[in-house]
Amino acid sequence: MGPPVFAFVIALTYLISGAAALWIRSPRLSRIIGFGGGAVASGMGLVAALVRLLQGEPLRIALPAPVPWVASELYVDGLSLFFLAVIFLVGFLSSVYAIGYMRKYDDEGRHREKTAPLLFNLLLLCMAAVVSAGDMLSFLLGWEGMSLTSYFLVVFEHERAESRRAGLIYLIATHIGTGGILLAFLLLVQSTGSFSFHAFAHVPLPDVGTQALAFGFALLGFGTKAGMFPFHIWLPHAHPAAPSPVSALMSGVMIKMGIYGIVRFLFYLLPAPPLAFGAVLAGLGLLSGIFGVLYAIAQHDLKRLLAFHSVENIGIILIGIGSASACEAAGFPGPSRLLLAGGLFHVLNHALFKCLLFMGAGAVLQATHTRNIERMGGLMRGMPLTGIAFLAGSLAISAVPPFNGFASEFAMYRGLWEGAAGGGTLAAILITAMAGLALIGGLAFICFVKVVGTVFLGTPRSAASSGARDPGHAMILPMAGAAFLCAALGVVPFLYRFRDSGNVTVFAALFVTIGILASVRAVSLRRNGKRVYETWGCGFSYATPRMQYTASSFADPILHVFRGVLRPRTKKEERLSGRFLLDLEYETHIGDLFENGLYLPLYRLFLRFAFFARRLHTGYIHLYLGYILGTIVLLLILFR
Amino acid sequence: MELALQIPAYLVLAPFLVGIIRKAKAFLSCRQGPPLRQTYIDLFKLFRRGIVRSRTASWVFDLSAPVILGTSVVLAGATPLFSRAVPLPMHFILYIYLMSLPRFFQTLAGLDTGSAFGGLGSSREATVAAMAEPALLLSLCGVGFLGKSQLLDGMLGGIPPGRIFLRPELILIAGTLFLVLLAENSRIPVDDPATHLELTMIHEAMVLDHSGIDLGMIQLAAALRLTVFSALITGLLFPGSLSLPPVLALPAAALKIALSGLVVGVVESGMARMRLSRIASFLMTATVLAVIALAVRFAR
Amino acid sequence: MNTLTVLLLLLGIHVAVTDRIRPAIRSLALQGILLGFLPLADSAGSSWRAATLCLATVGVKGIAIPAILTRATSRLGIGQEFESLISTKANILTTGALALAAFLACSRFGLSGSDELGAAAGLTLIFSGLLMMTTRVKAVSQVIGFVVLENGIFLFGAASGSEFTLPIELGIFLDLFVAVFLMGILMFKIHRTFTHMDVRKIHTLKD
Amino acid sequence: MPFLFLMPLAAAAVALLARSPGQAALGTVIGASGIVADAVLMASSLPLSGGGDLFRLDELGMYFLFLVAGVHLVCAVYSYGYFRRETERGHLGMSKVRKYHVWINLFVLSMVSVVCAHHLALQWVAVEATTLFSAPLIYLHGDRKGMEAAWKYLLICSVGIAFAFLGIIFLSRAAGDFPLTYTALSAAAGKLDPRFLRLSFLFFLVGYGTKMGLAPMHTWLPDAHSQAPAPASAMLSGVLLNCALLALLRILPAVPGSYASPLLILFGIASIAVPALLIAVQRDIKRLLAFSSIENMGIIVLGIGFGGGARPAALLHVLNHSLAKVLLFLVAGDLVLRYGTQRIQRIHGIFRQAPLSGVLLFGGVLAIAGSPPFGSFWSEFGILAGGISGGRLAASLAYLALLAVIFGSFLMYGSGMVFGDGNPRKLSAPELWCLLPACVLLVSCLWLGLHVPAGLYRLLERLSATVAFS
Repeated sequence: MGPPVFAFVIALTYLISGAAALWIRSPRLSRIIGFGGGAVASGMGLVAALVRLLQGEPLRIALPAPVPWVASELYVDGLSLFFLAVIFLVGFLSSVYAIGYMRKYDDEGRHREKTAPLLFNLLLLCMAAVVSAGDMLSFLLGWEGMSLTSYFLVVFEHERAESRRAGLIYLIATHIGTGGILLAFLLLVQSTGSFSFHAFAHVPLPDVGTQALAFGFALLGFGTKAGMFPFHIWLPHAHPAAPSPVSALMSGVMIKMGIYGIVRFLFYLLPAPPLAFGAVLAGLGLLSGIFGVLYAIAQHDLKRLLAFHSVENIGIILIGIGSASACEAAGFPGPSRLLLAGGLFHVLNHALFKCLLFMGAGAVLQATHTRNIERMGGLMRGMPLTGIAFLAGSLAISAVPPFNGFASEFAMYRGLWEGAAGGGTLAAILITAMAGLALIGGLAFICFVKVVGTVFLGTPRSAASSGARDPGHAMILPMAGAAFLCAALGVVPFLYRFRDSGNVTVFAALFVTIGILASVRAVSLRRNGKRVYETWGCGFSYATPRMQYTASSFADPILHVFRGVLRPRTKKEERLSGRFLLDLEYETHIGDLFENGLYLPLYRLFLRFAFFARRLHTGYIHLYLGYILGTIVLLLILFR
Repeated sequence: MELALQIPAYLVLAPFLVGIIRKAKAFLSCRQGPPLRQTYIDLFKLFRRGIVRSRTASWVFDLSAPVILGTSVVLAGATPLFSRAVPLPMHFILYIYLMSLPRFFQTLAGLDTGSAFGGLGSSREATVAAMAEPALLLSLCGVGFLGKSQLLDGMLGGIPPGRIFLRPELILIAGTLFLVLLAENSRIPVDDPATHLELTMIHEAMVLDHSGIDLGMIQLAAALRLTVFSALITGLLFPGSLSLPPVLALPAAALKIALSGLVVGVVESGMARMRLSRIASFLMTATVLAVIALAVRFAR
Repeated sequence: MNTLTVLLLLLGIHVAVTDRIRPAIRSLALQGILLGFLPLADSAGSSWRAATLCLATVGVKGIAIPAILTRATSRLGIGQEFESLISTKANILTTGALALAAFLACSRFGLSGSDELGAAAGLTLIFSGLLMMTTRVKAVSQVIGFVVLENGIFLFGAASGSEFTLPIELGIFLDLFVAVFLMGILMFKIHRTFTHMDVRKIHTLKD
Repeated sequence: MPFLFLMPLAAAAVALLARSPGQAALGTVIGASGIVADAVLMASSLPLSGGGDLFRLDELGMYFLFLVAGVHLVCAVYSYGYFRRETERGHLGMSKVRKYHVWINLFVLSMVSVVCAHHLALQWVAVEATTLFSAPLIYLHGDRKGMEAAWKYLLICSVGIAFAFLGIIFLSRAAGDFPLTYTALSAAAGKLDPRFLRLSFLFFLVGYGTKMGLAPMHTWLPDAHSQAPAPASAMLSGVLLNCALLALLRILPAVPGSYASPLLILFGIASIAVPALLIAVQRDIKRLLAFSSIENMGIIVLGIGFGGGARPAALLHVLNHSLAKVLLFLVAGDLVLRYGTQRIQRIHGIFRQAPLSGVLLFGGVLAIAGSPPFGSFWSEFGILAGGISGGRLAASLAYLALLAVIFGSFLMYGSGMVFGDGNPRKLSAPELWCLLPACVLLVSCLWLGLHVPAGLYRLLERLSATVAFS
């Protein structure tokens, strides 16, 4: 069976299982067949992509063209295969997870749940199409298909106004992004006269100005999809609104399509991008990382928080890619390769742990019926498996060794260091990137200590949290799988690719030492005894859950440090009776700087124009005739 | 032989360093102070005790002490103390990031008990650590450029011996590292290890609910980490001390550690505790120092 | 020929500046009849084509349309005043200015070809017709303005010497007639449903 | 060719005699099918001419004829279901239905004349006739709003068309001895007096632009389209505007591109910008659609103005816009009847209450907003590509930005109406004959989006060569 046939079979499996789910009467069976089919197809795709990845040479498959003026083809090279593997891996995990998770929509009897498998499978298929497209038009078709299907999934709970709003913001953002991509590609088309990516790569662009313009538009387009600062505003709206498996898929891989586009554009399509391109990209990555993680720290909504972390991780990936391009331009191919590898590896890693975290968040959400972490707590007791998996994901995303988040950042750091050793402008860029990466890492650490601490540790803050239990196998198994992969990918690469086997020795030493110490502790406790008692309350003996440290208080010191850029709005209301304080209300809110400072004012300005235009349509025929007269006169004056 | 001795040497020197600091501080405030052996006695006692454990705590709490101490031991294995070779050669990035593993468990353990103090300490600790991260990273990165190696032992060993005062970048980096040492090891002016008021605590607040062997492990780990930092800085300032003959090496190491203990003691006595909100500026200063050091390095 | 044109122009200006409807319609009718004789005066030879056109013009513009308008005004009891958005004096002045502009435009655009006077007169009529449509309040006066505009175009076309085959010319007349007829019907309907003819008050459809 | 004119006349006669909405609609449907069949039969033997210089049907005319006939057929089928529902509710009597069918057939007759006209003055006569025959459709309901809309429509379009006649006069001055047929004009390109040619083009643009709804002469359009009964609105938006466009296209071969192109681009951008603003703050669903027609005419004119590769795309957009817009008007008409309101805000939760209508409406919204997998994506894309490769970067950027704004607004309304909880009021049962035509249209939009037939594209390339600037 040749690759084209195999690709066809995979696509067909997605489509048929999705369509079948629409017609099956039993919701349970519909879920199993729809998502199960998706999982099978993803599994097949994953195996195929991995096998092919080891074999090497790129694959070209001609496609029937959607429009007659261009030939359409799939072009699957190493980069595509890597992204395909990521898509299929996360697709597999989240499909299995969805079988369990989507059960909660069964009881509603609204029949919308049956559309979910089809949309889900279509989304996966479209993403696969995006990364395998060999020409601009197939790319765009896949891209827009991906945007649309994911839009429908975001508004899946369309009865909620919040979901509709999120979907709208998402769709508009992604549409503007598509506009940017169109412009970028068309500028290349103008120079090369062809729609095929091959042609782009082989004909040099006329001048740096056009290149810069094309690159700027590409950044707008792909950056919007990726959630790059300052085009990230859709992301924290859309990801929380979607059902959790969809969030996992969107945060895990869909935003990576933007990364794919940038890599494809910068390293394959533009002939020799100047240093500045990479520097700009890395700079934007740095800003995404820092702002993403700061906003995440300020969040109490679990899924929104994770969404902001996607912004942060996209920033990290962009730092890697941008620095790689800068190194390439400055003539340091070695560090460039390391950085690119690190960035791409982080794509995979982020896909894994973000998928894991969203799945965990979904399980928590289902158990506690809230997304507000201030109402959770102590879930480790009732949901130990979810808790362990979530902890693994948190360690990974905080780049704590020996998990995979560290592995990719390690590669990036090495590349940055080796590139910076050469000195010059490049060193300034790379050292800034390094410092930023370190700061981002530290901030992400704060955030995940906060999340794990408030959600899983301590005492429950609500009744629902104290009664929470682990979900069924369909949801636990993919989480366990993802957690295992997070740990494995933190160790294996050092053995295989990066040749830093010293790291593995350290990990082994670490495990052995901790193991020894834990056993020492256990033996000692058996001898000396262990007493369980109340938490020490500074002499106060009736500690209540309300006295626990909250997530907001936890985040406060660091937010205070960054208050200059975050601009929190606080509201304080006191009610006094005489000199006694009866009641104190204190509220603080951190809004998105760009959402409130740029996009909303722009929108209001636009609305003012619109209302002005509306006033021109008064309904008076005299005025309307006057418009015609005025037009004629103006034209006669101007266009003789 | 030397390699096998390194970790035991660290374990021995760690309480010694804490004792030296206490002694120095006592001396400067005209007190007698506890004898040097007191720290050893305290630790020994703690290790022999059972524990009182909070009802709300989970396995994360139980695991925290071994993880914290274990990681510190591993870090000690990677930091040259008396020779260029170390039992565990480690990349400097891994070295820095490995420090976050015990911190993760320590802060989580602080939150795990459901106590307000634990959360308070964890929150502050995490904030300080995040702000210290760039400074630490940049300074080690600079050391790497000087020593032309990415491995910790390699970079320290690779620094060409010479007149230290002719190398401003080295001094700047050592200064940065010292500021980071103060911050990361809960010393004045960032934190006060001797405070008894919970509301002002950082590190101590997190470990309020640890007792017995757990507390012992954590205290040993803290002392170990301080020693590791001291070894790092002194190794940087006295590169020659790493290539001494074995007979001299151990006393020299003890001397180095004692010296840094004295300096820390003097600094702690001479400074007041900073307001929490100022810590960020303190650490940003450190970062800027590191950046200047790098700039100086590349300006050559 | 030139006298005819000047007469047409004066009649048009009369329609544009008068503030009473009946005399305006009468002038309109006269204008239509004179327009009908224009092709006869122009082509000199009495071809049957010119005769048909003359008949059609007189029939449509000189008789039918004024009849519709008269009928509308009398049957609907519209009253005599035009009721303009601008005062009569302003109206006169604007019309004068427009006439001047038309003559200027003709010389600027080099329309002096066959008959500069005719072209300029035609343009004046077009402008003043548009002016009537944009300033007059009553529906019927807007129709009158439209007819003046059409007459202007006709005059302009005749002066520029554009000729089409007969069926097309007849089609044009038919169109004009149907248009005015429809407007008349609509006027009746508007009067019946709104009980007034004030176009100013008809502006429910807006954004 | 005479058959083309006879069919609608016959259908109008049948409608006069009809006793029920069904009979009248049947007559119209048969008449429409007759035109389609005749067009298919004639397609192989183009160009056809008749009446001496007066009529000629070339490929371009045939393309538009197919549009007219196809949309007419779809609307005729729809009108059966639509008027059955209206009469059942007592909104309309049989006499009104009869009137509708008479006028709609005459309207089609006038449009057929526009596409078949060879002589430009005759074409002018036909375009003016379309105004006259469609005005009664607008005040079919006989209410105040309809009356007002019809009055504005009649006056504004008549004035506009009068300007187009001035254009013809100037053109005849410019042409001198050449006859005023479009074939003769394109043959004479370059030999015409440039001064008069420019004036003539200006007046044509304003004149037919008024009829096409180009801003700022578009003001009649939202009023008229929102007041006519749904199938008539669909015809107005879907084909009438195209007929005016055709009239404009016919003179392009005579006009130098250096003069015409900036003007067309200017009017194109203005006609996208004004609706972009008004669509964002629209309250009435049918006015919304009307403004979108203005916008799409702007897109087409812009594409024509860009020239080069944008021209076939613009011609393709004519087709795509017609399909999507007719679809939307038909669905919206049905929804307006069922929800009893034209206010967008009062319509919500369609998907829960009437899933098929919801899918149709959302599909139509996506199609009109230019989203894949619908056809208008390719045509709008082609226009953009043509603009950029033609070096018109600023206009292309403005075009793209405005399209994004319109897309956002449309999706806002679309998601607001389709999603959410349903109305408390129970909706009346779906009407097969209302939904079926819409389904056909949606499928064709989708088909054109997934696969633009090579034959069609070759045809459009040939056509665009015939309307290229001189």
